[in-house]
Amino acid sequence: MAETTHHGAEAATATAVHPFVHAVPFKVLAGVFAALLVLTVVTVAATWVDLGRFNLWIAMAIATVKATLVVLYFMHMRYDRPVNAIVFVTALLFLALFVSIALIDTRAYQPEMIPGYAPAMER
Amino acid sequence: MSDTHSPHLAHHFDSPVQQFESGKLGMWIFLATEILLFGGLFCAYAVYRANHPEIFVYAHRYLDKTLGGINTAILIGSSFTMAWAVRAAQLGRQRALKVLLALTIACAFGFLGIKFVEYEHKWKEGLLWGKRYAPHAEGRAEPAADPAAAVAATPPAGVNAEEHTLIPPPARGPAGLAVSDHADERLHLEQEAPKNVQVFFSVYFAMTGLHGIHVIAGMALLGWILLRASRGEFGPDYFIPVDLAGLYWHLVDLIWIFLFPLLYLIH
Amino acid sequence: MADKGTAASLVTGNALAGDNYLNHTKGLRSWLFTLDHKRIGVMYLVSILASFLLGGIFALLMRTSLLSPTKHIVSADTYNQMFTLHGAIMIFLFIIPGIPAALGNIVLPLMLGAKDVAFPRLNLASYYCWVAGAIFSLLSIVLGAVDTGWTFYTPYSTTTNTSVVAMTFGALILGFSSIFTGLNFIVTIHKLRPKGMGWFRMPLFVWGLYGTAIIQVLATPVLGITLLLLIVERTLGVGIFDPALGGDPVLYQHFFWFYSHPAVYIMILPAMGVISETVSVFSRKHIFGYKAIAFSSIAIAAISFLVWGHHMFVSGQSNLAGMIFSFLTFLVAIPSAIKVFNWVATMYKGAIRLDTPMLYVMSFLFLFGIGGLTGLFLGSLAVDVHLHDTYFVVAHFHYVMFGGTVIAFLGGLHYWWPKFTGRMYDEAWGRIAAVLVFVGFNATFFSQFVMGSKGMPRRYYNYLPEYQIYHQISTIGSFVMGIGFIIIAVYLIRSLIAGKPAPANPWGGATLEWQTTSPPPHDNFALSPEAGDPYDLEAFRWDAAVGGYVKKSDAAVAVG
Amino acid sequence: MSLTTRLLDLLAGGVQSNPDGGFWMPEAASTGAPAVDNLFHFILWLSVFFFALIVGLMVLFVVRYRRRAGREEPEPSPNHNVALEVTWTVIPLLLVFVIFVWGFKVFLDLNTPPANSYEVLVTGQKWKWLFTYPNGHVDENLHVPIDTPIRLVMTSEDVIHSFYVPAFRIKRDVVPGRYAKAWFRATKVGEYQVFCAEYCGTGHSDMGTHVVVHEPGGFERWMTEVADFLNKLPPAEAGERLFKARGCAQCHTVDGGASVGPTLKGVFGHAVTLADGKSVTADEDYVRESILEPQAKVVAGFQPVMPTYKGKLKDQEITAIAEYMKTLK
Repeated sequence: MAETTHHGAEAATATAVHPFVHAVPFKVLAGVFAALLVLTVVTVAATWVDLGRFNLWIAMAIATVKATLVVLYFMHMRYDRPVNAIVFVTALLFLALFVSIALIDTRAYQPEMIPGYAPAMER
Repeated sequence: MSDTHSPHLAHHFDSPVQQFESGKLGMWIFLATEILLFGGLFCAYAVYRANHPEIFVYAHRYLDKTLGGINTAILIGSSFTMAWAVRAAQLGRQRALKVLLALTIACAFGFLGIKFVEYEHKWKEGLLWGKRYAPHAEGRAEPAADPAAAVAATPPAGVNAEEHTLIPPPARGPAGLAVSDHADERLHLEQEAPKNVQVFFSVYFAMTGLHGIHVIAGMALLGWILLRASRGEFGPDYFIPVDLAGLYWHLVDLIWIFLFPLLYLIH
Repeated sequence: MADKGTAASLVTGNALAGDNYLNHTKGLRSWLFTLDHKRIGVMYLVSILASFLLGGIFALLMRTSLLSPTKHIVSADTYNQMFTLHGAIMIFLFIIPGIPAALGNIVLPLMLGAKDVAFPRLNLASYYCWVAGAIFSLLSIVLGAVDTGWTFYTPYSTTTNTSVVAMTFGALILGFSSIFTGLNFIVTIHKLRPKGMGWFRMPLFVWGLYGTAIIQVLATPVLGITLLLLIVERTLGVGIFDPALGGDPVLYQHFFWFYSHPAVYIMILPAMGVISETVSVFSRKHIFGYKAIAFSSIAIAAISFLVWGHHMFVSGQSNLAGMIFSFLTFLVAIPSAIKVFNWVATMYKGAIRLDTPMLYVMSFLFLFGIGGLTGLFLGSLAVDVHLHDTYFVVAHFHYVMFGGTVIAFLGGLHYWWPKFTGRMYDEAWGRIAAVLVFVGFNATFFSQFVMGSKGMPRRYYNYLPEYQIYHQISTIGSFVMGIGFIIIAVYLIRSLIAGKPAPANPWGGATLEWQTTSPPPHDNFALSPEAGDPYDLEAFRWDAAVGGYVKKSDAAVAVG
Repeated sequence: MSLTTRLLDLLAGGVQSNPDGGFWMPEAASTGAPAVDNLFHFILWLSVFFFALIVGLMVLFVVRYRRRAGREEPEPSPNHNVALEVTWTVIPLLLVFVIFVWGFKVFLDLNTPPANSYEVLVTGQKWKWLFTYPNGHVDENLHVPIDTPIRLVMTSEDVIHSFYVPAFRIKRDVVPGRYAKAWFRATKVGEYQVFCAEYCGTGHSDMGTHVVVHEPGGFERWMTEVADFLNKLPPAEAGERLFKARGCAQCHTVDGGASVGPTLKGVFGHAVTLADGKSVTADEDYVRESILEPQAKVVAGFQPVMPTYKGKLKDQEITAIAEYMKTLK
C-alpha cells in the first residue's frame, strides 16, 4: 500500500500496545488542560487592559495558542500522520483566503453603506 | 487477504492499520468541512465587525462574560476528559473509559444549561436577532443606553416620515448617530446605541446557535459511544470510534475557543 | 473467491452469464441497501439521467416560449420558475454529481484495483442524501416553484413568495451528498491504491476526481452555511443579508460564489479526466505530458477558490478586488489551456479510431475551446461590464458546462458502458447521435453569443424584436439536440436488452478497470491487480478471437 | 494615430469607422464604447487564432493519423517535451496578462467620472427606472446632453436591479442599501435602450426605458419645457404624465383590466368597497389619502402592498393625478 507503513519509530516513544496505537501520557493531557485554563483566565484578564487596536489581535493570538494545544495534544496531531495535518492546515488556509479577500472588498465600499435603506422591503 | 483478520476489519481493507488510517483521514477531512462551514459565519462576523465596530463594542456588553468564561472552562474540561477517555480506550481501561465519557457528556449538559440561561435572558429582554430585535427598557444588564428612546424613534411601518429626499430613514432599529470618527468612537458609545445593533445579535445567535447544534450532535454521538463502551466493545485492538468521536468533540471545543473572545470579550 | 464465470467468459472476459455485480444478489432490497460502489454508481446514474431529462424538458419549454418576442406559451411567472428549475436541477441534481458520483463511483475503485471505496456506507448515505435533496427540490415545484434563478440572490430570494425554503433546503442536503462523495474519494485515493501505483502512476481520471473531491470538501460547506443563513433569514428574520436590517446583500454573493465558482470546476475537472483517458486510448498513444495534466488539475482546484469575485464585477465591489479577481481568473485559464494542448499533442502520430467516445472527445475539444476562450472576454474587467448578465454569459457557461462537462460525460458513458453493463451499444447510431448533439448544440448556443454581445440580457421573458432571429436559431438548435438525446436514450436502452456482449477490454485501455470482466464481479477483481503505467497501451493487442484487447504478455494464456 | 492604434483598428474590423457595432457589438454611442470594443475585438481575434490552431491541428491529426488498413498502430513519438510544454504555458500566460492589464485600464476609465459631471439620481424599483434631475424633476426616461459627462448615482427601492445601456457599454448593479455609481459621455444624438440586467421578478424583462441624447442646446430646451409641465399643461394631461412617469401605471390599469392594484377606470366619484367591508366614495380626499397613506383604506380584494408617496409627490401633482382620474370613465 502506498502510505500504510507502520510508524514504528513513533510507537516506540509511547505506550505501545499495538503498532498504530499512540496513547498520550496522562501528564501531557493534564498539563495541556491546566495550560488551557490559565490561558482562558489570561484572555479574560486581557480585557482589563486597553491596548486599542491590538485588543482583537491579542485575544486572537491567545485563542490560537489554545487551539494549537488542543490540536497537537488532545487531537494527537503531534503523533499523527502528516497528511492529516495537511488537510487541517489546508482548510484553515482556504478559510483565511476566504475571509481576507471578502474583507478587502467590504472595507473598500463601507462608507457607501446606507443602513436600513430599502423601504419597499419592509415586511 | 490479510492474515490478521480481525472481526472489525471491513472486507475492502487489507489491514487494520489501513482501516484505522482511512478512518482518521476521513474524520480530519470531515473536520475540514466543519471549519469551512463555520468559516462562513466567521467571515460574516469579520465583515460586519470591520464595517461597524461600534455595533460590536456596544452590543457585546449585553453578553455575560462570567457565564461565557465558565462555559469556556467547562468545554475545555470536557475536551480534557475526552482526550483522557481516548487514552483509556487505547489502554483498555474499560471502567475509566465509561466514567470519562459520562463526564464529558455531563460537561456538555452543563454547557448547554448555561447557554440556555443566557438565551432565556436575552429572550426576555428582546435582545434577539435581526427582525426580532426589540430591546425592553426594564431588567437590562447594563445601563449603557436609553432603549426606550431607541424604540420610540423607530418609524412606524410603512410610513415615510421624512420629506424631500429619496433616502428614507432607517426602517428599523434604534435611531442614533452612526459613528464614523474612530478617535472618539468609544466616548460616543458610552452614551448612545449605534444603528443596527441587531446585526450583532444576528451574528451572535447564528454562531452560538450553530455551535449549540454541534454540541447536541456531539452529545448524541458520545452517548452512542458510551453505550458501545458499556458493552465493552473497545480496547487496544479497536478504539477507532472513540478516537473519531473525540476528534469531533475537540473541534467543537476549538470553535468555542474562538467564539468566546470574538463575542464576549470585545473592547 | 474463485471466478465462477463460464468458459466463454474466461476467453472474452464477458461475465454476463456468470457471476457479476449485477446478479451477485437479487431483489430490489439488494439494490436499495447495497454497499457495492458499482451498484450505487448505477443508481446515481439512473437518477441523474432522470434529472437531466426533467431539466431538459424545462429548457425546451423555455426555448419554445422564446420563439416570439412577446407571444408566449407560458406566463412570465411560469417562465421565471422554469429557468430557475432548469438551472437548479441541471446544476445541483445533474451536473455536480454527474461525473464524480455516477461514473466516478463506478470506475474509481476499479481503476485503483480496490474492492470498494473507503467508506461504502457513507457512499450509500451520499446517494440517499441526493434522493432526499431531490425530493425537497422537486417538492418546491408543488409548493410554488422557486422563481429566483438558481443563484438565489438576496434580497429577491428573501422577499419572493415562492417556496425558496424547500428548494434551498434541498440544495443543502445535496451539498452533504456531494461532500460525502468527495470525502470518500480523497480517502480512497490516499489509502486504497494498489501495489505499484504511486501518485504518478494514477490514471488522470483519478487525478481529476481528486481535484474535484478537494473542491467538494472545501467549498460545499460554505454553500451549506450560505443556504442555512438564507433559510433562517426567510423563516426567522435573521438579517445577515437583509439591507433593511443592516445586512449586506453583496455579502451573500461573496458567500454564494465562494462555493459556486469552485463548483464550476467540480463539474469540469472530472470531465477533463474523462477526456484524458479517452483521447489516449482512442489515439492508441501514451498521454502527452502526464505530469502537466495531473498538476494542472490540482492547480485548477486550488486557484478556482480565489476567482469567485469575477461573478461580481458590476455588483459594486471595489476596484482592488476586481483587479485581484480578474488577474486570478486569467491565471486559472492557463492550466486549462495546458490540458487542451496536451490532448491535441496526444493525437499526434497516433492511430486514431473514430468510435463514439472519440467523437465526443473531438466535440469536447471544439466546444470547450470556444467555452474556454470566451472566458477570456468575461475575465477581462472592461469587457465583462458590457457582457455580464447577457446571453453571452449564458452561451459561455453552456459551452463549458454542456459542451465541456456533458459532452465528456457522454463520452465517458459510452467509454465505460461496456464495462459496467457488459454490453456494446450500436456504434452507428452512437456516431449519428454524437454529430446531431454537436450540430444542435452549436446552433443553440453560438447564436446566444451574438445576441449576448449585442446586449440581450439573460432571464428575459419578453425581448426586443431585433433579437428574434438569434432566438429562433437557438430554439431550432435545441430541438435538434433534443432529437440527438432521444436517439442516445433509445439505442442505450436497446443495448441493455439486445446489445452484443462486451469483452473485458473493448477499446484497449491500460487502466485497471479493463483487466476485470465486463461487468465486473462483486469484489471487482479475482486477484488484486498490479498497476503499471496506466497509458502503456502498447502492452495490449487486438485479439479477434476475443473480440477485444488482451495483454500481450497474457495472450498465450488467454488463447490456451 | 500611432501604429498600434492603427493595428488595433484593423484587428477590430474598423470599429471606430463602424459605429453600428458590426457583427458582434451593438451601436456604440459613448466615449467608453470604442475602448471596450477595441479590447473585445482584440480578444476575439486572439481567440479565433488559438481556436483555429487547436481545432485545425485536431482535424489534421484525425485525418492524417486515423486508423485504417495498413496503419493499425501508432508511430513512436515522445510522451512529453519540456521545451514545448514551457512554450505553450508561457505564451498564453503573457497574452492573458496583456488582456488583464488592458481590461483593468479600460475598466478604471469606465469607473472614474470626470470631476465636473452632471449628476442624475437613478432609482430602480420593481419594475421601473426613475431619473431625478438636480432641479427636482423626475422622469421615466434618462434625458442627457451630448458630449457631457453624466454621473449616475443609483439606489434601489426593493431588490437588486442592474442599470445597463448596451450602446454605452455600461452596467452597474443597483443594490438596496448602498449607492451604485456609473458615468458616461454620450457621443451620438439618439435614443438608446436601457435594460435591467439583474433578475428582479415578474416584470424583469419589461424594466426597460430609454436614454435620450439631445443635440447641443436641446437638453436645456427639453428641461425648461418639462420642468414646468405642471403649470403649462392642463391638469388632467399633467396628471396623465405623472401617472405614467412615477410608477402608478406599473400596478394600476386605466382600461378596467386587473393588475397588482385596482384599475382606476371609472373609479372617481363612485363608491369603493374596502377590505374591512366599509364603503367610501372615491373623491379628491380619498385619492389623496390613498397616495400618501396607501394602507389606510385598502380596496377589497387587493393586498396592502402600495408604497407611500409621501415626500415624493407634491400637492399640485396629487391634484393633477386626481384630475386625470376624473377623465378615466
